[in-house]
Order: sequence, then C-alpha cells, then structure tokens
Amino acid sequence: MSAVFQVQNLKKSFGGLAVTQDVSISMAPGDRVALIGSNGAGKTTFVNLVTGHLQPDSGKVTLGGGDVTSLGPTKRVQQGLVRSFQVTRLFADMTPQEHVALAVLQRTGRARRILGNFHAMPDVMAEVGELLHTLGIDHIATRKVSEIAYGQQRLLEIALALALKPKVLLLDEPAAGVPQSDTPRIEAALAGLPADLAVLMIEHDMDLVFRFAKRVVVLAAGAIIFDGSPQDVTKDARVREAYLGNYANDRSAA
Amino acid sequence: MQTVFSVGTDALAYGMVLFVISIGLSVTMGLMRVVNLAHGAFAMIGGYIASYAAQTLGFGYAAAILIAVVGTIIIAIPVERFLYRRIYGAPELTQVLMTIGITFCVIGIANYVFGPTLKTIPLPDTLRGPVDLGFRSIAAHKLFAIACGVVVAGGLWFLIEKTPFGVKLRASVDNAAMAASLGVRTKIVYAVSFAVAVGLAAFGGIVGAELLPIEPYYALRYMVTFLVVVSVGGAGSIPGALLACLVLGGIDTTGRYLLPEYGEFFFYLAVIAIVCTFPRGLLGRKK
Amino acid sequence: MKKLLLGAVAALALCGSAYADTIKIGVVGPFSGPFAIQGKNFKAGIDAYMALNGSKIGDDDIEIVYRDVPQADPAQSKALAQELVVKEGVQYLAGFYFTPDAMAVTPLLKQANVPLVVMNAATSAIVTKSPLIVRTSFTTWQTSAPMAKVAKERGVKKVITVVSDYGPGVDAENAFKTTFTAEGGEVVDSIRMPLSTNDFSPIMQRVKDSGADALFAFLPSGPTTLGFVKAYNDNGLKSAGVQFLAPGDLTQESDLPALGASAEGLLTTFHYAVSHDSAENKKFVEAAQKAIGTPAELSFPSVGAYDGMHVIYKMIEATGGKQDAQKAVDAVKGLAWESPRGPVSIDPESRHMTQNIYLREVAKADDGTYYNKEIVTFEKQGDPGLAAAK
Amino acid sequence: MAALETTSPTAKATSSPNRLLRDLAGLAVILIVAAIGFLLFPNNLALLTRITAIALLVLSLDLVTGYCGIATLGHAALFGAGAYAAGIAAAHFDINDPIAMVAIGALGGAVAGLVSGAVILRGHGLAQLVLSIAVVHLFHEIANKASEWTGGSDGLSGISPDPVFGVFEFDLWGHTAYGFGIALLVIVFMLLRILVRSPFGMLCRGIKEDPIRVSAMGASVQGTLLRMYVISGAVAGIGGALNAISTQVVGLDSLSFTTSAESLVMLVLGGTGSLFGALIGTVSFMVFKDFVSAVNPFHWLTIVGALLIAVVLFAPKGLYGTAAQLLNRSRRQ
Repeated sequence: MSAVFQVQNLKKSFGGLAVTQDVSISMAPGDRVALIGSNGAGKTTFVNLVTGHLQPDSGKVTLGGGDVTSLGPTKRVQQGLVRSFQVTRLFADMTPQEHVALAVLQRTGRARRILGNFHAMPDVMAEVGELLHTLGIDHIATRKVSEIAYGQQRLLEIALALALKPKVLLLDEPAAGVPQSDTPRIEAALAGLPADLAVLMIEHDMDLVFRFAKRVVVLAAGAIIFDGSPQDVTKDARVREAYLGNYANDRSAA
Repeated sequence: MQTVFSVGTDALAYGMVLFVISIGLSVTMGLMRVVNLAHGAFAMIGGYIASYAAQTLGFGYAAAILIAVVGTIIIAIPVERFLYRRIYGAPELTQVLMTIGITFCVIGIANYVFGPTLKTIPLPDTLRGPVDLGFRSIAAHKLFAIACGVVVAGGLWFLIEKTPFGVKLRASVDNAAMAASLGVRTKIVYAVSFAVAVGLAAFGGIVGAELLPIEPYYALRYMVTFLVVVSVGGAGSIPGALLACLVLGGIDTTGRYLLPEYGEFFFYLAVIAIVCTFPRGLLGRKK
Repeated sequence: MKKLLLGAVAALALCGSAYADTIKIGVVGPFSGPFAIQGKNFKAGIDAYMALNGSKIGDDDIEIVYRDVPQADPAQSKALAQELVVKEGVQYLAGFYFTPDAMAVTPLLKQANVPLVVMNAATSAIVTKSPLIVRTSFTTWQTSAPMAKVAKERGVKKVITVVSDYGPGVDAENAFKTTFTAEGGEVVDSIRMPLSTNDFSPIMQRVKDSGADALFAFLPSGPTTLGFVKAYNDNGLKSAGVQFLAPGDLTQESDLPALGASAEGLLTTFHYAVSHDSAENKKFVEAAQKAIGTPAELSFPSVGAYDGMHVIYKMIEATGGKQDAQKAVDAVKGLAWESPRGPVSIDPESRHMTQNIYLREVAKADDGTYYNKEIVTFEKQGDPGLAAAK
Repeated sequence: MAALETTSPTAKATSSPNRLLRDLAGLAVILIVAAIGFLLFPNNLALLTRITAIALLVLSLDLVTGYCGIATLGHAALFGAGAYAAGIAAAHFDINDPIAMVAIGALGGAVAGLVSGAVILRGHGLAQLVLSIAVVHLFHEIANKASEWTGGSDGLSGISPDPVFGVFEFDLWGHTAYGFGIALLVIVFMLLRILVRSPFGMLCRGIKEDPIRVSAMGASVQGTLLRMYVISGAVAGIGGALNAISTQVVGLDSLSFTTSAESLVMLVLGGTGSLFGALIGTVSFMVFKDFVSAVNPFHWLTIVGALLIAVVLFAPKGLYGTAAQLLNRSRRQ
C-alpha cells in the first residue's frame, strides 16, 4: 500500500546540538505505529517538526503524496495531519458538544460564519452526537468541560481529533494521567479508531504500546535505532541498552 | 559635530532619568508579574514627601530623599499586604483594574492634601545651575541623575545576581512552589521585592522631579511612559531597562531636535517597531 | 410615546415658570482633574463677585449650578450644557476653560434661548459661532501680538517661536509671527512640539543653533512650563542673553511658587496680573483669595469669571429676569466698566473684550515670593485674531 | 485564585426556543431600562445618549477582550475613528443623513480595527498592552496633526445631522438622539447576540481559552482575531458616529488613552465575556460617576478609585458575573 505519511531524512539541531538526526518514517493508511524513547530522546522535537511548529534544517515531510515541509501547523491540520495533546488542552468553559461541533464546523469550512448556530445545523448535530456516542461521552455532552472527569476529557481529546477526519493521527500519550479504572475505556476507544486511519502514538506505557501497536519505532539521542514489530523490539540489543536498560537503571536508582 | 555631542548628552541624561524612575516597575512587572499601573503613584508619593520634608520641615536634600524613600515604603506596606497580595498571579485585567483604582485614590488624596499646584524639591546649591562640559553646559542635576542611574543599575544587579536574597528571589520567580518547598518564604521575598520596587519608585520620583514635576496627576500623566520603557526593555531585566531607556531617550531626544512636530510619531512608531520585533523586550528573558 | 413626550415638555414648561424668581446660571469648567486649579479659580471669581455685589438682583435670587468637565471633552460638555438648560432650567451658560468645550455648546444657544458668557476659552473664532456669545477673558492672539511690538522696541531682530502643538499654541505662533513680521522683524524658525514633551533640552539646543536673539514660547499653564523654563536656564540660553518672551499663560501666579527664581526676569504679555495696582483689583483680590482658600492659587481665570458675572448681572438687570437671550446680549454690547484688570469694554461687533494688555516681568517681592510686575501698558487692545482669520 | 473569569452565558447549551426566549427577555430588559431612564431623567437625555454611545464602545471592547482575551488599553482608537469618519463626512462632504453617517462611522471604525488589530495582535500580555497604547497615541497624534480635516485640538464642529428618516429632528431635549441611540444599541446588541453564538463566536471563545488548541484544529488564530477586530471596530465606530451625531462635535478626547482606559474599567467592572456585563458595567460606571461628580466634583476620583478596588476584592468577576454566580449557586442549593 502506498504511504500516506512520510518523513524523510529529517534533521534539526539547536546551536550545534543535533536533536533530530536523519529521521525517516513511512506510514500507510491503517498503520498503528508507536514511537517510544526515553526522556530527552527527541520525541518532542520530532513531534514539533511533524506538526510544523518547528522548521527542520533539512529533510522532507509529505502527507498524502504532497510536500508539506514548508507549511505551517494549521495548513497541515487542514490537509489531514491531526494531533492530540499529552496534557489535555480543552476550553474549560465550553461543553463537549461545543468542542466537537467546533471541530466539525472547522473541517467543513463553516467555523468562520458569523450567522447561525450549530444547534440549527442537522448534519453537524448528527455527526457530533455520533462521535460522542462512539466514545461513550454523550451523556455529558452539555456539561462544562471543567466539570467532567479527566478520563472523559481524554476521550473528548480523541473525539476532537476524529471530528477533523484526519488521514494521519498523532496521539501524544493518550492515556497519560488517566486513573487506572478509566484506561480500559481509552483503550477501547483506541481500538475503535477508523480502520483506514494511520495512527502514530507516542507512549511511555509499554503495556499499552504492545496491545495497540503493530509496529514500534524507537528514538534515542535524536536518531531511530529500531523500526520493527513489537515482538522484536524487546530482543533488540541496542534498544535494550538505550531504552529499556535505562529504564531498568532508573528503577533501581529509585 | 558639537551638536551631535550635545544632543547625545541630552539623550543620555533623559534616558537615565527615565531609567531611575522606571526600573522599580520593571522589578514588579518582571519579577513579581504584576502589571502595576500604580507605579507612578508611588513615585509621586515619594516626590510629595520629599517636597514636604524639604520645603515645610526644612530638611536638607539628602535627608529629604531618605525620609521620602522610607516614608513611601511605610505607606506601601499596608497597600501590599491588603491589596497587592490579592492580585499576585491574577489575570492581567484584574491587576489593571486594581492598580488603576489605587492610582485614582492616590491622585484624589494628593489633590486633597497638597492641593493641585506644582510642588518642587529645592536642590542643594551644588546641584543647581549649569555645569560646563567644554562643548556645552548641562544642568548639574542631570549629571546627578545620570550618576544615580548608574548606581541604581549596579546596585540592583548586585542585589539580584550576587546576594543570597537575589538567589531566593530568582528561585521564587522561576517556580514559587518549588522555592517554597526548599524553605524560601516566598511571601517575605515578594514583600521585600515590593518594598525595593516602591523605594526605587520614590527615589526616581525625586531625582526625576526636575524633568517630571510633582503634581497630583503625575501618577497618570507618565504611567504610559513607564510602561513603555519596561516593555521595550523586557520586564524584569535590568540591563534591558537600561538599554531601553537609552534607546528611547535617544529616539525621543533626536526626534525632538530634528523634527519636533513629529516627535510623538517617531516615538510611538519606534515603540511599535521594537515591541513587534522583540515581543519580550530587547533583553527580556524567555519563558 | 407621543403623549409621553408632550407630557415631559409640559412638565418642563411648568418647571420653568415655577422657578421664575430664582435665576440659575450654569457654569461648566474643569473642577476636577489636572486642570482643577483653573476651575477653582472660576469658582473663586464668581464667589468674589457675589460676595461683593450680593446674590440678588431686584427680587430675583441668583443661583449658580456647577458642572465638571475635567479635560477638554466637547461631547461631555455639550451633554452637560444640555442638561443644565433642560433639567436645571438655567437662563445663562458660563465658564468654559477649553475652546472645544465652548465650541460644542454653540449650536444649542439659539434653540435654548440662552446666552453664553465665555470666561476663559481663548480661540478667536468662538464668538463667531453664535450671536449669543460674549467673552470676558482674552484671546491668545490678543495677548501674544503685543509681545511682537515689545520685541521690536527692545531691539530684537531675530526670533524663534516654540509652541505646544495644539490650537492655542498655533494661535500664539501665528499671532506673534504676523505681528512681528509686519513690524519688520524676522522669525528664523518655528518649532511646534508635542503637548506631552517632558524634556526640553533638545528644543533648547535648536533654539541655540538657530542664532535667534529671542525665544517666543507658548505652553499651556501647568506642569510642563516648569520643565520648559528650567531647560531654558539649564541649557545656558539665559546666560547667553537669549530673551525669553511669552504670553502670560507661562507665568500664571499659581505656577510661580514652583517656578521660583528660575523664572525671574521673564517677560510676558497678558491681560491680568494679580498684582495689578488699582483699588478695584485690591477689592477683588481680597474677596477672591478668601473664596479660593489658598491665596497662592489665585490666577487669571478668576478675573474672567468675575467680569463674566458682571456681564451676566447686567444682562439680568436689562431683561428684568425674563429669559430673552438676544435682548440680554444686546444690552451688554458696548458695555464699559472698570474691571480688576483695568478699564474694559465689550466690543459691540465681536462681543469680545477690549482691554489693556500689560507687559510684565517676573520679579521678587519683599517677602521673597515672585510676582508678575506690570511695566508697560498697551491700551484698549481688541482681538487681532478675528481680523486675521478673515 | 482565579479572578475575573469569563462568565459564559451559553454554558448550558439550551434548545433554540429557550434561547430565543432569553434573547427576547434581554431585549425587553434593555427597552425597560431605557424607558425607566427616560421617565426618571426626562431632562437628562443627553447624558443617557452619551451612556448609550459609550455602551457601544464597551460592547465592542468586550468582543476582543471578553471573547478573544486580547488585553487592550487603546480601544478608543476605533471609537474615535468612527466619530471622526462620521463627523468629517458631515462637516466636509455634506453627508448629513444620520443613517448614512452611522454607516460611514461603522466603516471608519472597521478600517481602524483592521489597522490597530494588525499591530496589536503581534504581541501578547504586556507587549500587547503597550502596542495598544502606542496605537491609540498614534491615532490621537494623527487627528491632532490633520487639523484641516479634524479641527485639531479645537474639535470638529459644524456637524448638523438631518432629521432621522426626514421626520424626527434632533432637538434640544435630546429625544430624537436618545431614541436613535437606543434603536442603534438594540440592533447592535441583537446582532452581537447572534454573533457570539455563531460558529465564529465559538471559535473566538476557543482562542481565548487556548489558541494552540484552536490552531491544532486547523483554524487560523491570527486571521480569526483580526476578523473579530474588524467587527469590533465597526461596533465601536457606530458608537463613535452616535456620539458625533448626538453632540454634533468630535473632540480629540474620543481618541484618547483616558477614554480607552475608562472603557476597559467599565467592561471589567460589569464582567468580561458577556454582553450584559458590558452594558451593566457601562451604565453603573457612568451613572455612578455622574452622580458622584455632581455631588462632589472635587473628589470624585478618590471615590471611583475606591469603587474599583472594592470590585476587585469583592466582585472579582464583575458585577454581572458575580451576580450570575450567586444566582446559580442559590439555584443549585
């Protein structure tokens, strides 16, 4: 299958310190890839390069066959590259319904209308209802976000991303900070993501990675040291040393 | 050439006067993150006290400065305790509303107590009259203001960078919760910094009184100027404020010399250009 | 709605007749804010006049209603004047420190059948805006033009003008320039500086570089004059012998304690000095100082208010307390009397004051305070500004 | 301590008929207050008209400050631009029809909004405040310089608007001006109610809370804000035009820092982020100021200052916000 999303030879350094070194990843529709790496491995920089918040020194990012390297973040989103945030970034004073409606309106080019109201747009209401239902948060659709549980906020993050109908979805630690009791619901939501969507998940929780990903990419010191199946990752010597080894050391230190 | 020197000297003197008055505001805004529109009000209180001490009570200039700085700080303590503490960390609009309210009150009270006329602080003979610099003469009090600027800049830099208090202050600014958990009593640190800022305001009000005369509307009249200096320099940065004062003093003075009719245009266009290019100020710290 | 309207109008008419034996005068001025001291002077002048001449004319009580416009704000001024006329039922409008505030009110006068007595606002054109306006103050042209003659007489050949960049400043510049050039002098440069200027050193540098013998300046009364005069001294212009000439706004009495020694010897031309030596003025100053509370705060707007009250009293006498604006104004055309500032009259054509303008010098009194000492009198000066505008 | 949060009138997303009801109720409240004003102060309509004009300015400020989170101390630039545009049209081009003047004022305000928005949106926080101050000073200075057109510091006079619809003349008592002003306010208010609930209004509220999230949705933050600035400019311009029409004069004060700061104070006093808050803030501040300065013109500033401090201490969400909060709380109990 042809690649929907490609990163080719991406390089970025800050004042002589190479934070991203020659990174290349290719993803096809339906891919479920997990990107892992210890703290300081360059994950954040990589995400920012992909989303367009940082410009690479060299290299190329393509989306659906088109070069988006020179485009800013909003343009990339418009072309189907959508992300969720590690710490929820929601509008405290708005309801989940309003959140998702705003995303739907934005996607369908109606977010700048100064007349009308989404309540009066049947197609928007239908889509919002469906998405909230799929993620199981339709019962709190009209509560303020500041009043709903954190796990529900995480689900709303995913709903927001899906409302934009992305080609590629970047999930930044979707289960971070969620109480144990709520993780199954997040995982269920992840399992239910559209089949043709390419998902790149950045995650610390190895259990989740193993359950979700069909492919794992390991980043260390700004370079990719492993790209293969989850079964193989634990066997790879370099990964053990650079990542799991570190982990073990951390644990013993603590 | 002589004119260039001459205008340059004026620019330096004006810039340093601005610096002495505004640096206290840079401390409150940068280190304590309070948009303190009442800064001019404290400068004005200092000016009034100094004027009262010198004119009515007959103290000397130096004594009047001391009394005014101490007096202003004493007045500011309850203000900090009961009003400012409520707005640390509050949204900017809240801070604007509160400090404008304080400014209005101070103006009204000054008007009531001292009347609407101008107040002067008589200079000692040594600071009075012109001093010959060879290529031109300059007012002695301006040289004094320049010297004060240098001393204040140096002193503050030393306080913040080289003393244990400075370490605590910087720690509290960077992460108040962390500092508190390390045993820094942040409330005290804030109170002391506030006192320092207010004292500097009072001092600046007195030293700058020859250029910006003391009257009840002082607090509003120059509010914008002080804000501009701080934001151009970068809130909380002492070298930044110094640089901003010199740059703005230079632009203002040159503009007024070359094209006084459009002086205001130059000044505010320059401000817009600088602030747009350096949104955190010339030497502002990155977050 | 229409009924309601009619009801309100009827109620209004009733109010008007019910208060017939109290004649109200509405005074608009800056009673708070940065110019509060000028408003205080209005009040002092009015209080002094009523203390000396009583608050009754015939059987009618005179009542003053004050309204505050802290800074030039024509919209607010008009709203308040409208309120004074409609709600308070004033028969006379008076006061007005700033030109735009007075200008804003002029369209009201005819419909309201109310005369306007301008007690300060000094732009020549105000009186042309309505035939119901009388002015008892001065115009910037009137006080500035004689200075050109002084300069000429004192042998000054080259002058540089420095004025604040707003209406009155521009007026002063034009007045001086026109007159001085007509007298054969040369204005080498004209500088207009922003009102918000704090540091005048660069301006003084320009003055120095221009090679002028004298500096003609105009700034509004208040804090900036202090910095300006100090800069003149500090930059060595005084010692270099460059004469300082200005209309009297710069050395108004309430600023003199602050200006102090640095102002000594400055020459200004103006229509009134608190020190004016006449029996009429002694009486006025005594009453006005009592009214204002702090004697040092007494300054020129008080005399404009005092004479304004004189004009209004004459108007009330002439109309017998009936509201008739045109008759009232006609009654004072040509009116001449002895004011605290000297002999004055209302020019029937322009309805502006014809008065003496004095050349004064800031001098030190025996008790160590400073005052404006009148040294030359220019008699019966009209307003040259109106002619110039035509 | 989270003070001065937005009060969100549409937090409980209610069904359409209910919202219509609320709109009508709001409309009724404005009309009732306007009528009460008329009955209580039939002789002080000039002041009431002025309050109406300022209310438009404060509403316009609420659009950028309350709904988009932009801190500005220079909003009078838009109000003054509208006033001068309408005034110049009347004084120099003989366009005396009040409705045409309002349209020109709105246009002038919108252009000023575009210009000042383009500058102010380049900064955040303190930088934004200072940029807004610089902008209003530049506008002020331009108006002062262009005295041929604006009358400079003497003010722009010679504005004599025709009767509204050729029937209602602007009279001494200010009946027409008041009616005209209230009509404008009601129309603008209703349009703004629609605007703030529209997708665009929602987008703006989103930007206020988290611009990064909004750009992650693929919406352009700057573009949206600039658009709101233009709309806000048109609203302020209508207020300015109303001021020019009702007082027949435009002064430099309409472009001043003082007017800007006062309008911000009024907005925060009433409560940001709600149109009712803006109206309540304007009315209470203006009436209070008028009352206090009539009772004691010499010391009203002290009292106004004390009021502001009291609001921050005891009603941090503004009068409307705090009242709404109390009401909600008592309803829940």
